[in-house]
Amino acid sequence: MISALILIPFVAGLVAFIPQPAGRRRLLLFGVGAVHAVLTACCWVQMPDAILGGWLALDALGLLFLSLTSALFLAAAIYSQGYLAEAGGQSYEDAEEGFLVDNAPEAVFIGCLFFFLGAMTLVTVSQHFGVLWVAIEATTLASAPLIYFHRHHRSLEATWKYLLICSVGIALALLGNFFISVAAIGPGQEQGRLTLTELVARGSRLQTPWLKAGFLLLLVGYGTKMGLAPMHTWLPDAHSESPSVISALLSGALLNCAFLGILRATQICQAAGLGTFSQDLLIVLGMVSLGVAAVFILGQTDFKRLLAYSSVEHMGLLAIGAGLGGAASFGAMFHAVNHSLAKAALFFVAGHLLLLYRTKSIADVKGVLRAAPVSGVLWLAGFFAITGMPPFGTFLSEFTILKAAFEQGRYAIAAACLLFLALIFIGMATAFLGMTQGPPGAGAPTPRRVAWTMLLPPAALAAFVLLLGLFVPGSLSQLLHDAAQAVGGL
Amino acid sequence: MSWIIAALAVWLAGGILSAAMPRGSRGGSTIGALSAVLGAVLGMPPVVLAIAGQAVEVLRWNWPAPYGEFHLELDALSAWFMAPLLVLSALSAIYGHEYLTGGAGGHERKAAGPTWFFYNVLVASMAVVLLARNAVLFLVAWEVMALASFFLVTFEDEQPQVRDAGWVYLVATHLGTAFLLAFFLIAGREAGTLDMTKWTALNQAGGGVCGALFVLAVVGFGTKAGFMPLHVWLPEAHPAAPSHVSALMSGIMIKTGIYGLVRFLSYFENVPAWWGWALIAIGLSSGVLGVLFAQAQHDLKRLLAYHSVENIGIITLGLGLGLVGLNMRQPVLALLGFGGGLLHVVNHALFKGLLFLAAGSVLHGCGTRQIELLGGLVKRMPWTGACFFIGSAAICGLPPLNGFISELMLFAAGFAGITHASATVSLSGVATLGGLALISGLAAACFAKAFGIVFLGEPRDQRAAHAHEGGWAMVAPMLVLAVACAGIGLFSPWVLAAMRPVLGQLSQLAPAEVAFQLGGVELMLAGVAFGAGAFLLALVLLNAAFRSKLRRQKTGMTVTWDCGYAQPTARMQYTGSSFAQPLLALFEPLLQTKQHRRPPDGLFPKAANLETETPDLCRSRLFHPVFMELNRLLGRLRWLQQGQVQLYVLYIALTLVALLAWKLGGN
Amino acid sequence: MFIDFILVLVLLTNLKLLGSSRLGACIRVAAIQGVLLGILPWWAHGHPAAFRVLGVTVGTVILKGVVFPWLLFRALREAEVSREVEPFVGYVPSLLFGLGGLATAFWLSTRLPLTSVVHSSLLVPAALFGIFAGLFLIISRKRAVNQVLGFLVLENGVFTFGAGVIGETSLLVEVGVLLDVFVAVFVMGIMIFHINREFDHIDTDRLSSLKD
Amino acid sequence: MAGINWTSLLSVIAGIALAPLLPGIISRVKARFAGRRGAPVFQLYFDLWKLWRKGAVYSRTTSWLFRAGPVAGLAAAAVALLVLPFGSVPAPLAFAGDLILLAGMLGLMRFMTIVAALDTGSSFEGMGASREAFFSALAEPALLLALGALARVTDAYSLSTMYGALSFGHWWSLGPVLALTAAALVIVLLAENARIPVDDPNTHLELTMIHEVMVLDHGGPDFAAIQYGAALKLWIFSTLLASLLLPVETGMPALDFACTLAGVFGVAALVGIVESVMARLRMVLIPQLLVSASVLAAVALLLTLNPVETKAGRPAFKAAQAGELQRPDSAPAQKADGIDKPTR
Repeated sequence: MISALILIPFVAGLVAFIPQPAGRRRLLLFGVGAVHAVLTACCWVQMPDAILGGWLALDALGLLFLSLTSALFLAAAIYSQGYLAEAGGQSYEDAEEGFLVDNAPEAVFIGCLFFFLGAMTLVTVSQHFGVLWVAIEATTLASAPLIYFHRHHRSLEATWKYLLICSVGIALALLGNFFISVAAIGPGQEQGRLTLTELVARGSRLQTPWLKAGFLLLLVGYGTKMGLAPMHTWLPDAHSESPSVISALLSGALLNCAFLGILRATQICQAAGLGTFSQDLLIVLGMVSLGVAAVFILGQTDFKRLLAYSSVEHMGLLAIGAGLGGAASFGAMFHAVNHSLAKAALFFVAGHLLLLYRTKSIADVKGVLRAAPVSGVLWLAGFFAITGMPPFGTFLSEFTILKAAFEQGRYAIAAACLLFLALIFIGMATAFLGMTQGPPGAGAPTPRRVAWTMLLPPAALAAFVLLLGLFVPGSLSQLLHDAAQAVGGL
Repeated sequence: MSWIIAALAVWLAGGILSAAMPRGSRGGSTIGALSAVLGAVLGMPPVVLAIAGQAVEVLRWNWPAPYGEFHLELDALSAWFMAPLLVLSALSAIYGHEYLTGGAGGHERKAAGPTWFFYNVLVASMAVVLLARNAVLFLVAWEVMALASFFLVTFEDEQPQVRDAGWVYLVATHLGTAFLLAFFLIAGREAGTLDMTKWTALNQAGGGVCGALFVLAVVGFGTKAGFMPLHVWLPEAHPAAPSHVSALMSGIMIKTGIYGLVRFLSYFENVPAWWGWALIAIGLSSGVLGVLFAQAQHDLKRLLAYHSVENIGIITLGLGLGLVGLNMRQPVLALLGFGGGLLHVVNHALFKGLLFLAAGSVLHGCGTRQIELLGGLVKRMPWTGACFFIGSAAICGLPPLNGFISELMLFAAGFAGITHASATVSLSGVATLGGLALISGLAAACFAKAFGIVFLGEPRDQRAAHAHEGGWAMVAPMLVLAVACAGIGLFSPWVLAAMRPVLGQLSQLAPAEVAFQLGGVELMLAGVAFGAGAFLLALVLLNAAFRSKLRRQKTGMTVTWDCGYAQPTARMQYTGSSFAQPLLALFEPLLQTKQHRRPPDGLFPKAANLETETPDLCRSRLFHPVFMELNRLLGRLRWLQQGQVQLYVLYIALTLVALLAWKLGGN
Repeated sequence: MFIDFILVLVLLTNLKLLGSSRLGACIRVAAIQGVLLGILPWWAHGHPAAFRVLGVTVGTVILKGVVFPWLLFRALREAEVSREVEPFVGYVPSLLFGLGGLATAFWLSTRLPLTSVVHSSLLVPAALFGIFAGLFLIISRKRAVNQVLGFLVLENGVFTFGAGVIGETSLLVEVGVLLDVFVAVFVMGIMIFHINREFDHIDTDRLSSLKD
Repeated sequence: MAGINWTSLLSVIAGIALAPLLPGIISRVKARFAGRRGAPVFQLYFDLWKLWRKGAVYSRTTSWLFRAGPVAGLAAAAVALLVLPFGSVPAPLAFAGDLILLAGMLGLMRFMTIVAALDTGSSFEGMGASREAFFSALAEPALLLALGALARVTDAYSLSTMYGALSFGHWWSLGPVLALTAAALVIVLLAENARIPVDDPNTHLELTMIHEVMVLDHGGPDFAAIQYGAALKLWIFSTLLASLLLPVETGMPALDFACTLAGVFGVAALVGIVESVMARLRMVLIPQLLVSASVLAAVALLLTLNPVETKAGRPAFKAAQAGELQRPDSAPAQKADGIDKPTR
């Protein structure tokens, strides 16, 4: 089962590079997405067995993020049908400067999408820290060409920054792995293996200083990938310059994978009795991320960058949730789900706006509700969802995290969170309301229908978030609880 | 409780149906209005029973959400707020059906379906807010209420000022909710549960914590209720919304803030005195400032909005007096304070709803809300005029109408305080007498202006000259409300009897105790009712006498005797601005009215003009600068993301070194 | 012991990288460093070199000693840039920083107790110093090529440690790591090629149009 | 249900019958000061009778409110008279809080007059209406604070009980308080009844008028109603003031009644004197006068709060007042809640 989950995308990736009519390739994209989703669904029914001697196995934590990845990929696969028809092809008119740029060949796009999916799947199922590292680095390499799909200098710059910064981070994470492996070998002990179960089992016998240093490096390394400030700097560029469908995957799936990497490391710290140590670090980075997000969301002029910074904000919330532990880690898991769905939906709609208005500048997009009602409604719904307004799921998850903060008597943290969230809300409200309401005005787009394949995914995702705000299905909350327990919460 | 559930179901179903209707058809609005009315009717029976003091109805359903439980309770307090909600929502719905389809204010025709969806959702969410006993459920309903009302406020979002109003409202309510989040979470922590029925445990919490909770509650709920200076969204949002929505928002929605505050206070056996004093201070300042700013407005609905601030102040004053009474173990003071406050909640819902509906039909009939352009409407829109007159008299606290009854109880509370031995209690009485008297005097002046300039004299503009009365669907609700205002004013003793359960709940006295303590008050109301009756009798008799007398005399019709000036024109009439000028001049330091004047000069003066505008001081002097400054400070940090990849890698390096030094450098 | 000798050499190569002004020279030094790292495992262990160690060594030497330099030189030719490094920070300050970084590395290493598998007290400082040097190269130099080079040095620093404790990690991971690094550098090379084509230069200070 | 004290209907009848005397007295006093003989004291009666027999002329601008104004005002004044005690003689309708009904009725009267004035659409009457609304808004606190001071002194807030309890003993113990209260009441009286120095009823320049200019358009019976209502209002305030100034309480009601009546006429004369010796204030100064009235009343109240005074001069307070709840059965409980039963 697991092998299938990993191999199918890689094989499909290779197939995608074989010259063939575009239609078939797109069909393949959809098919693989569907199959992958089905397989993942099966994992819900019955947890698959570990393979490679326990190196690759699926636990609650993995299944949670695997499901997110798979669902978002399916949505992206459907969305891409319309997107490639619209913006794909040989050349593409650049939104900002308006000159024609040529696209990367569709084979590369779809192929890399498959590799990306495969790498992310590997991340979610790997129980071995080495494999985890390899997989995460692989996601970087697979996604770089995707960001550079529309070949103009800004996307090039974004890709370069993405590649360099993330590689640096990942390299640090590698050293972290080595340190942990050293930590696993007490003086005169048999050589250690880097599988999670092993390390957790050794628990308190791990060597504290090495473990501390190792976790720290992993945190900085994977934190770079996850977009925790101040290592988040690649994120707004990459998200704003890549095609919207890719931005959705980056923000909704990739960041979670990096978060998973950090969570794995915290699991060890928990086992080694270094819980508070790891949690302090997470909370600090989380607060910084919230603050930075607030700074850049207020007065933001580019709606895709706005969404990117909002991702930084929510990654910060996840870190804080995981850092607070207890009920908050449940909240963090829940929030990861809500954020992925809502943010992906928003990026999809951002794709519509980009197609309709040919600009990313907030000031030039006006009256979406009148110009493109469906996209407008989705855009507004996404806004309320991402800012944690009831009846959307994000409210419940943020509420849970804040509640834990208050329960633990950490009033300063809670107050700061509330303050930053309020500032962020003001910033986003200004942007979104200005875009959606009122008459379309001068920059009104030529009225054209957006393909249903591009409308369906965001609508479905938004509906999911709404549903999660009204009630949380038992199986999901069970899974979330298990995942939270795995990282030392409840 | 099953009735309540049925009502909620009807509201939601009707809302969704009306939204689902095709754009063109009028079916959407019909379904929406019908379901709103039907839901209100369904909800009425249990509410009436609960007000009568019947046992608390409880409903606990499992709600699969973190910490969530679908836990509703209908006790006397909830019912006391539910009743006006049901009445006003139904009436506004009937009114709104014609108002919207009539194309009020000449705004672009748009599908009414979504509006009715949000209307019904708003009503349902308000009901849940009033009934919820689970913090999560309360907050969710609270925010849904804010969202629904936001969409209703921005119904005419093609107008820039409406969009601005929507933004202000959304931000204000969200900031308020942030405080409420903190409030509920701290309270939940102290009480050990989010089940609000168990929050009497807060009595064991430390004084500091309770103080903090009180402050959080005042700020959080006060933002919704519209305490000065948190009221800034109110004068923007109420004029922007369609009038029947303004009626609902001003009549009920801002009261949910009061409800939250009262609900919180009801958990405590003995409250610190300073809570009472704080509420008295807030109430008086909101009342006086609200009515002053109202006096300065030229927009009829904006004027009414500021009067909501004033009346919220009066209600809060009552609550404050009640707290002082509880704290001083003065049951009569407590009962009079709470009683006056709560009765004013209902009264304000009635007459403010009435006034907003009347203002709506003025807008509907003339297409403008500008007081200075109107005039003489009482002859063109007789029903609206009569209703607005009754509403004005009621809101000024004039007998024999309901506004007088609640203010009477507060005045009585003031006297009860004054005649109390301890100097501090008497001080509360002094403040009440002086402040409330000033407020009602100013209110009278303001509504003399509002009614006099808009409805009396000659039309100042073509639009007013060609005004037309709305259909029965718009008139009937106003008439019902007017009758209700008069009814409460005339039959106040029975109303007081109906208040016993809720007052017992608030003052934590045994029913017999309440009945005994209220004896004197009932006597007072009986006297007032007698006086009112006598007044009506005298009015009828005298009127009959005069009419018959004048029928026998010869009466002529002519132009107004303007000191002998033979050709009075409409433009020579006194304007609202000139009517308000002396007051504004006296309170200039508080209001800072701006005057733009072009005085006549030269031998042959050209057209001269004078404009006055009174921007909201709290918004222009307090919030705007604060936000600007904040934005500037944060803007300074934006260089962080200045594009150089080298710098970005430097961040990583510095973070790494810093964390290493922090975590490994120690020990 | 011999391993210390190698580690000292690695330290010196890093210092040389910080100090040298010629791109070509830097690349060659990096190549030497790669070879040194390749042979490091031979002395890293008490027990005789196993087959897998041999494999890893060969892989390392080929990649870091031959392939990467070749890639970089090719990128240079493509971009036909002048051979100057064009630093933000001058060479002498760079060297001074190098000394500071070295001191920091040693200080940090004192925080980490020696274990049976870390056979030399120089191992941790050398690794950390390599990382610092790499980061510093990325930060202080303008050229995209320089940054790839810096990344390589950073990677080498990590690898120094990895090679030192290679016994503890498994072959599959080793291979995966090498593969990843290879692909990373390869893709970076491609990017440099594109950058050059887009801007006719590889100064990354022009690559800063995306900002807030 | 509050009981009606039928024996005290006499005072109401007195008010209805004698109110028109007061303006006559005032003008007579003024005439004497001016060295004229002046109009007969009963002038107003003649005027009212004449007006009542006249017809009326209405402006086409006006609506039913214009006709309703005078009538409603008169009715309100009559009801206000119902709760007005006459010296120590209680009012027919007496209950705790009746003074608020009094204030309310006067407010209603004022509101109706203002509305009726605005109904004509005349700029002059609008001006008068504006001033009336403005000044009465400022006078309202003064009146209630003054009554509050009396309530504090007499430890009750039913007019009849208050004035019933008031005695020269209070003047002895709390002279300053009562003096300040009286001063405040005087100012309120002058303001509310459109008297110099606030308003000049018989100037010839409408620009300077307040009350008179509002009723320019009324004629015939309507104007009679307004005049009569104004007289009743003056009667009410004079009674409030007179009963405070000389709170006689001899055993026999007849004597008390006579004294108070004399007091009322005395107040009217006082007003006449004030009008003769003072000039009308400039409009801008009137607010200061009214605010100062409120200040006087407030000071009076604060003086009563002074614990020393309460101890020394006012045995009126019972321990029950300070106190914790009374059981229904205990007798003083009836007063413990600060609400007292109607006096019979």
